Amino acid sequence: MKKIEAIIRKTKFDEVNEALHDAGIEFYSFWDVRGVGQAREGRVYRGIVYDTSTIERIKLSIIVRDKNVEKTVNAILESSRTGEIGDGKIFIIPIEESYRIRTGETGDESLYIKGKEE
Amino acid sequence: MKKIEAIIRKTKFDEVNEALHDAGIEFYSFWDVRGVGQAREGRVYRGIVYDTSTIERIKLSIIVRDKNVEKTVNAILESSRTGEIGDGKIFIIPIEESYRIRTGETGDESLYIKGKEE
Amino acid sequence: MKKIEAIIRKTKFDEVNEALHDAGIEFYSFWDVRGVGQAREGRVYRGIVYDTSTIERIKLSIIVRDKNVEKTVNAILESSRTGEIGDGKIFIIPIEESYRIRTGETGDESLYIKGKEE
Amino acid sequence: MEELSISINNIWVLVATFLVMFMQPGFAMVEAGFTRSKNTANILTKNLVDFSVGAILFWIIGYTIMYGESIAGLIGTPSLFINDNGIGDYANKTDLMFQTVFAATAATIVSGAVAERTKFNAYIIFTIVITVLIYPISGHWKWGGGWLDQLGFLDFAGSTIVHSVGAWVGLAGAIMLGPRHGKYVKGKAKAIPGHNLAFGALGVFILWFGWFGFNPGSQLGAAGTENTLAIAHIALTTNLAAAGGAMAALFTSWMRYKRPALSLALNGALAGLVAITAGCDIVSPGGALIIGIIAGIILVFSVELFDQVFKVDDPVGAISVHGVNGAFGTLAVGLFATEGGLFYGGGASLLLSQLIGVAAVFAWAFGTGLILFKIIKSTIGLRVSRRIEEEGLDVYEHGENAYN
Amino acid sequence: MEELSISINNIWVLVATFLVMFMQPGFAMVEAGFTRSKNTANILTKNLVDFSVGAILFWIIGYTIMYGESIAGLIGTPSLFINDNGIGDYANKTDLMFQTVFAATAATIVSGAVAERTKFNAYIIFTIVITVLIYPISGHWKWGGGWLDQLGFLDFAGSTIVHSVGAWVGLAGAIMLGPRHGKYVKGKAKAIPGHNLAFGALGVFILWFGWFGFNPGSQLGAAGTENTLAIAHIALTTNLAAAGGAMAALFTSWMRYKRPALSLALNGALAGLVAITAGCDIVSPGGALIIGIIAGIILVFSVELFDQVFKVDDPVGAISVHGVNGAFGTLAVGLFATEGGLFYGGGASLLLSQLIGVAAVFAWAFGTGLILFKIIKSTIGLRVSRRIEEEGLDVYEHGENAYN
Amino acid sequence: MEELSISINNIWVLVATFLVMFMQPGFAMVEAGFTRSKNTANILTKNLVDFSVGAILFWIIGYTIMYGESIAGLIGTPSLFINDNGIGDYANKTDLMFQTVFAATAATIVSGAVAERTKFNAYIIFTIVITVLIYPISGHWKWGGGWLDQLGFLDFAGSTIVHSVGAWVGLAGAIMLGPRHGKYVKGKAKAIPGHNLAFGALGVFILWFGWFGFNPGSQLGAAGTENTLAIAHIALTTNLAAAGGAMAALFTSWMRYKRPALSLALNGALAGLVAITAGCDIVSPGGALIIGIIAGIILVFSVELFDQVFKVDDPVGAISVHGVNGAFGTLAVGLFATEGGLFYGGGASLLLSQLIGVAAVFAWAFGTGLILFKIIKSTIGLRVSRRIEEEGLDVYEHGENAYN
Ligand SMILES: Nc1ncnc2c1ncn2[C@@H]1O[C@H](COP(=O)(O)OP(=O)(O)O)[C@@H](O)[C@H]1O
Ligand SMILES: Nc1ncnc2c1ncn2[C@@H]1O[C@H](COP(=O)(O)OP(=O)(O)O)[C@@H](O)[C@H]1O
Ligand SMILES: Nc1ncnc2c1ncn2[C@@H]1O[C@H](COP(=O)(O)OP(=O)(O)O)[C@@H](O)[C@H]1O
Repeated sequence: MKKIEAIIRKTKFDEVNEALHDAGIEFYSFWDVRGVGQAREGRVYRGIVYDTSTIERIKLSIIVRDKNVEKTVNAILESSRTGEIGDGKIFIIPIEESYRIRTGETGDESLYIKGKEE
Repeated sequence: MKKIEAIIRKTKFDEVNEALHDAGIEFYSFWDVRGVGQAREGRVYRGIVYDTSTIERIKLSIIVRDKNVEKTVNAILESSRTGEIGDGKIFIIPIEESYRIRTGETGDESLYIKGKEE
Repeated sequence: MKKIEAIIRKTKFDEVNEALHDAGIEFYSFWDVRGVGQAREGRVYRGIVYDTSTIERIKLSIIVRDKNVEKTVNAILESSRTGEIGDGKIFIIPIEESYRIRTGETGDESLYIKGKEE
Repeated sequence: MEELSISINNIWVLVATFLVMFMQPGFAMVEAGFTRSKNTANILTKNLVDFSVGAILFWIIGYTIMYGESIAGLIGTPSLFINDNGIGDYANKTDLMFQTVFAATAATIVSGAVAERTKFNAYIIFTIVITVLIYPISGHWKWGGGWLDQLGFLDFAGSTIVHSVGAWVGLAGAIMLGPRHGKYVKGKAKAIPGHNLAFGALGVFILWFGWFGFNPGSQLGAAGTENTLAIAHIALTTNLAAAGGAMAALFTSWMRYKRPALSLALNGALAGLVAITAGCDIVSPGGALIIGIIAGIILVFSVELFDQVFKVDDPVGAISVHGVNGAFGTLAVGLFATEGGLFYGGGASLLLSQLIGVAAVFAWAFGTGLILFKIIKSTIGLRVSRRIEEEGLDVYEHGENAYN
Repeated sequence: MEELSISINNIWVLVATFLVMFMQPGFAMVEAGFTRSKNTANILTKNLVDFSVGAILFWIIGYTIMYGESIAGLIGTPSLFINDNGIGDYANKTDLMFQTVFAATAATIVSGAVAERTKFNAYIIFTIVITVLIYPISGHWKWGGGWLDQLGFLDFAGSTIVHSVGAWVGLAGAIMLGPRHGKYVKGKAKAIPGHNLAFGALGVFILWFGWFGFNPGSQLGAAGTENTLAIAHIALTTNLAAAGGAMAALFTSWMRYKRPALSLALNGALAGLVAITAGCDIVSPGGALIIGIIAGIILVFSVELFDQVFKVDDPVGAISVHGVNGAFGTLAVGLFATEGGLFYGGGASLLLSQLIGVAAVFAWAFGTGLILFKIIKSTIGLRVSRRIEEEGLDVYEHGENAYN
Repeated sequence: MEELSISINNIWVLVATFLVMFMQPGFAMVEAGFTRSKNTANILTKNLVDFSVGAILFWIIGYTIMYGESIAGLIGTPSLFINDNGIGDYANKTDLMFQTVFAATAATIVSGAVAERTKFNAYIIFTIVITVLIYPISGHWKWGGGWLDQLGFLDFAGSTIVHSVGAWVGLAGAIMLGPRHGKYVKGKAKAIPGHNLAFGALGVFILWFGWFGFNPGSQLGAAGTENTLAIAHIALTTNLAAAGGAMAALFTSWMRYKRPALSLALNGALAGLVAITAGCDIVSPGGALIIGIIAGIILVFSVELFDQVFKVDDPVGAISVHGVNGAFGTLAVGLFATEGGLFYGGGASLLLSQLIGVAAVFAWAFGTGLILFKIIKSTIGLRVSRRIEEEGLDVYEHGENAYN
């Protein structure tokens, strides 16, 4: 199992979501973060210039079985790219164990729905 | 050291918090996330159906010493279950190092309070 | 590559941000979290005492090349300390792979800008 | 009456009508702010519905049930779809409008007490019943010239007739519904903080502003020396009581809970306003201030009592603000009225009438409320399912979130 | 006229002016609430600009273009910087103020329809043109005594003359701009929910309140029996139509989309208000309620039509609320006017005048709007770059975020 | 005076009173919006407190200190708990109410300048002193018929007497408190953006609306030709100055900082309103517009000056809006007054009186302010601890968060 963390543009979320669904990845969490990176925009508040580098981003956290890592990464890569600075990053992190709270299932089993697994 | 990431229902937070305290886990962070999963609810905005799968969840991030992993997981599992779809997940992630900013302590030491350790 | 997760005081963010820039760390993400820890403050809502332990914190997530881990940790440690309870924590987590969405670059390369690398 | 006097009265009552209408967003902001963000769209929709339903039904029938020719002092003779171009001290249609916004106030009070767990269709039904039956009938008893009026019961702008009626129905609703999930855990009350006290504060200031229509407007005239003095006096007593209520609740919470609580001070201002509403015309400025201060103190203890002892879950404090303090304010008339009040040597007879009025209206509103909610509960159901309550009424009942 | 009557009229129109001015935060809250948080500072700045620009330019020249001596019934004779201490039924400067806040209302409607993608400098330019040319000229046709007035066209407080004008210009703008990125994906409309429906609801309640200045104020007098009856009647019809519109939209959305939608009910209240504006003085209370109900139903279908069929992206529903229902309300006068209306045996001649007026104003406002936006588009440009639109106009156009 | 004239005046002044009272949520929203969310409950509580304290204490004693029989032109003869049923041009109690809401305005201005770091108990104490001493005494100098009035000093509705007084006390407070932590780092000013500019914009629109009570209401009458013309004129000049201020600040910030800033345009509207308050009755519409425009320009530079050069930390810009522009507006009367102004050939004598008035009130308000804050600082303390400031006053001072 791996955790795939992706930081994407807010405006790309719908497309990424669709691409993930098309790739069969239907379980994940996401939240708003602010990104510090190359993309910058000056702000002025009451005459004081400030905060030249934080931009709103969405962070996705997707835990997948090893065999699904590649297609997940590809789905995100393809759907979230604009080619302009600030497109974001994808990181892969090892996961040691996973539990489904509802059933107590552990391991790979906890990540897909029995019967529905492709 | 392990990081325990749990995604739970917002409404279960108080119970989980209490269960964790009862289990002696008194340090962690949490924030609001939106979950994509099996639990879905249709939304209609001005006649357009949309967003059929994101639900508000709370994500807990708890770093614990190896010996505390099991009891933490159990505390969460027991206190956050409703048995209905959408109860959430728990993931275990390896941690290589930990620092307490205030004192500069590292390793296991940074995770408990000396003298108060059970 | 490592992921450095730091939980700091909201009020220390500007200083940490500056320290990171000074250390050459210019890419990261952050978001608001609530922390459960030793720092507590009583709240009373309409006569009911409650919520004695959650405090607003900021969480930074910084993925860096191995060689930069130390200086990043030091930059945060030094700039975010007040010495009072509640200063927060830093955790190091292994990263297996990293992609830059814009270019598709992977590995260390995805974490710095060619030509600008010190 | 002279034509221009009528014009002056008419302007006054219309402007007051607009101010009272503007209390609706005040209620909406208070109720939204004091509840959780997952139910914001729901509570706003309810506020929109109760004002709209009130506007339509009070015109169709409610007004005549309240003000139609009295049948035995108990109820007015109903007639439908009034379109009356008559003029008394001011235009009859102005009166219809003024009374309509009062009716809507009574109805909207209920939504706060039953917030965050009531089915939307059930809400619509009981709002209708309140608007066309519960409110106009007890209203008739006093303002329609019914039996309470003949008894000598005094309630100038409706501490009891408007505010308490709404609150006692709300009390019946809160009891029949039971508390929100998570409100009482192992018998102990838990705090469920409102999601936006800035909305709460904005709402209270709006209500305070609107109350200058509610009370001075209830003089129903502005022309002539008597009216001129009266509306100035009423504006003053209203303002002093509100200020007294806010400060008293603030300091009471400060002493009792160690912290000066905004949420209680806000409720305290409303408590003062509700309490002065009955006697704003016949108490002195000093009397008004004292009434307000007592109201603010009562508010804090009443909230604690209902919340922690009676375990009636009233998310916005509507029962304490409008019910308890409506009753207190009405009784206070019997004490503080400069003519007839106990403290001014008027004896206990006025106080007794006030007591009868308060009790009768409580019995009526709470009683019919219980019956009403019981019927709804055993037919279409009163409360949303646990899952809907936990995930939020906005998504499940309305398909829309307030915040995105 | 008697001096005191003038004083009374003057108070009335001034108070109405203040209420109409207060519709500005109503619009601001509705437009901010129904759009995304990344564009909130932008839309608020636009609202501040259009009211300020309107206040200044309508005084400098707009007022006389609208109300100056008529040139062939088409346009008033302009004169600059009026400072007229005359008095008619009330002070002439009071009239200037009242007309100014109406002009600002027309201008502000546009900002909703073109929200979240328009360049700020372009916005300032077309707001100026609307305020000094588009609005006062068609306004002159009716209220300046121009050709539409002579034709017998009726529009009491401006369903067409104010609301539709703004909306048809907005329609031209929305078409010339094209939809927001992400609004239509593969030809299918996507939901882009507003970020704060609590602001939306607050805004609608404020507008409802302000409308009691807009409609009853347009009687332009309060002294004497006729005025007294008229303003009471107008307040009543206005309120009934608003309530009817809110409820009709709520239930229509409930039946059509399975959920009672707050956002549509809010728009429905406004639709009812816009629709009754033309005929609030000459329809019966029952007629007003029916007009409001129809307006609420039309609203839901119109929003769907423009959004999903015509694919015109109007984030706040301004075209359906102010344009379509402005037209409907104006036509409804031809049907529901108790004197001259088709349903009251008045024949079709009034309806025909109404139709001509609606069509002429549509042609004027939409036509000049298209030309105006075309010119701006091919000179300084109308729309922000994709990146700015995606990251938010607040940061890029104003350097400030609304929320921090 | 004729009875109906009195009734008309009375209505006018009461309605104006209500509008000025409604400025309280305007201030509350501006101050909450321009500061950080961790201090929102605190600032809202302060606003509630200063209005409540003002309402109570101005009735108990403040009013007579200001308007009691003059002692040597310096202070009125105090008397307690007035309950005066007299009538002049309107009811005496109406006058009490009108003056009370003005007093509360002065007090509330201070809270913005000292926001986000002041101890709550200290705040209560200095609010009391401002309401019963600082404001009524300098108020007496002009409006109580004191020495400034006899000097020929003009300040129609209180640019200096109300707004500057509040701001100069605020300036003393901001200096004595020192800047918020993190405001100046290594001698450089840092931006601490307000948490909700939508609240800020709502607040400014509410204030603009309320100002139609503040200025036209200060005519203190509406009956008769003179009053009719005056209030219409005042409404016009008030509106033009506000619009001019908003636009001037917008364009000034645009040119100076490359971006049209909402936060400064909002302050600019208020700057225009404050500046026109002194002369709204005796400057021409064109003069009003120019005064507003200059005020808007001054505002931007003044904010920069205090923030970056003087390093006085005034989170909401109260000193620049109410202090600097209050002074400017008062002086501008000496230039723009159509009778007696320098630009209208009236010579420099009026300007001189204005200068003396501005200087005297500055000395009084700033001086007593410094003493007051010094005393508080060395007794109970003025400023919260660093930890409380950093974590937020809401939790530590009130035990409640505004947002949950
Ligand atoms: N090393 C990193 N650690 C955490 N987040 C990062 C890192 N690098 C980039 N990000 C996130 O990705 C976003 C986009 O990165 P940026 O450098 O601006 O563009 P690009 O990846 O196209 O060169 C940043 O705003 C930040 O949120
Ligand atoms: N693979 C995953 N990666 C990240 N988050 C997940 C994953 N699977 C589930 N979640 C989170 O857990 C929540 C509950 O999961 P869901 O599938 O709806 O119910 P259940 O776990 O009961 O089958 C989701 O809303 C989502 O936030
Ligand atoms: N084990 C942990 N896992 C996750 N977050 C933690 C952990 N320990 C502390 N934190 C975070 O760090 C913050 C500060 O910790 P706290 O114990 O209050 O102070 P200190 O580290 O100075 O002893 C907490 O509020 C919490 O957000």
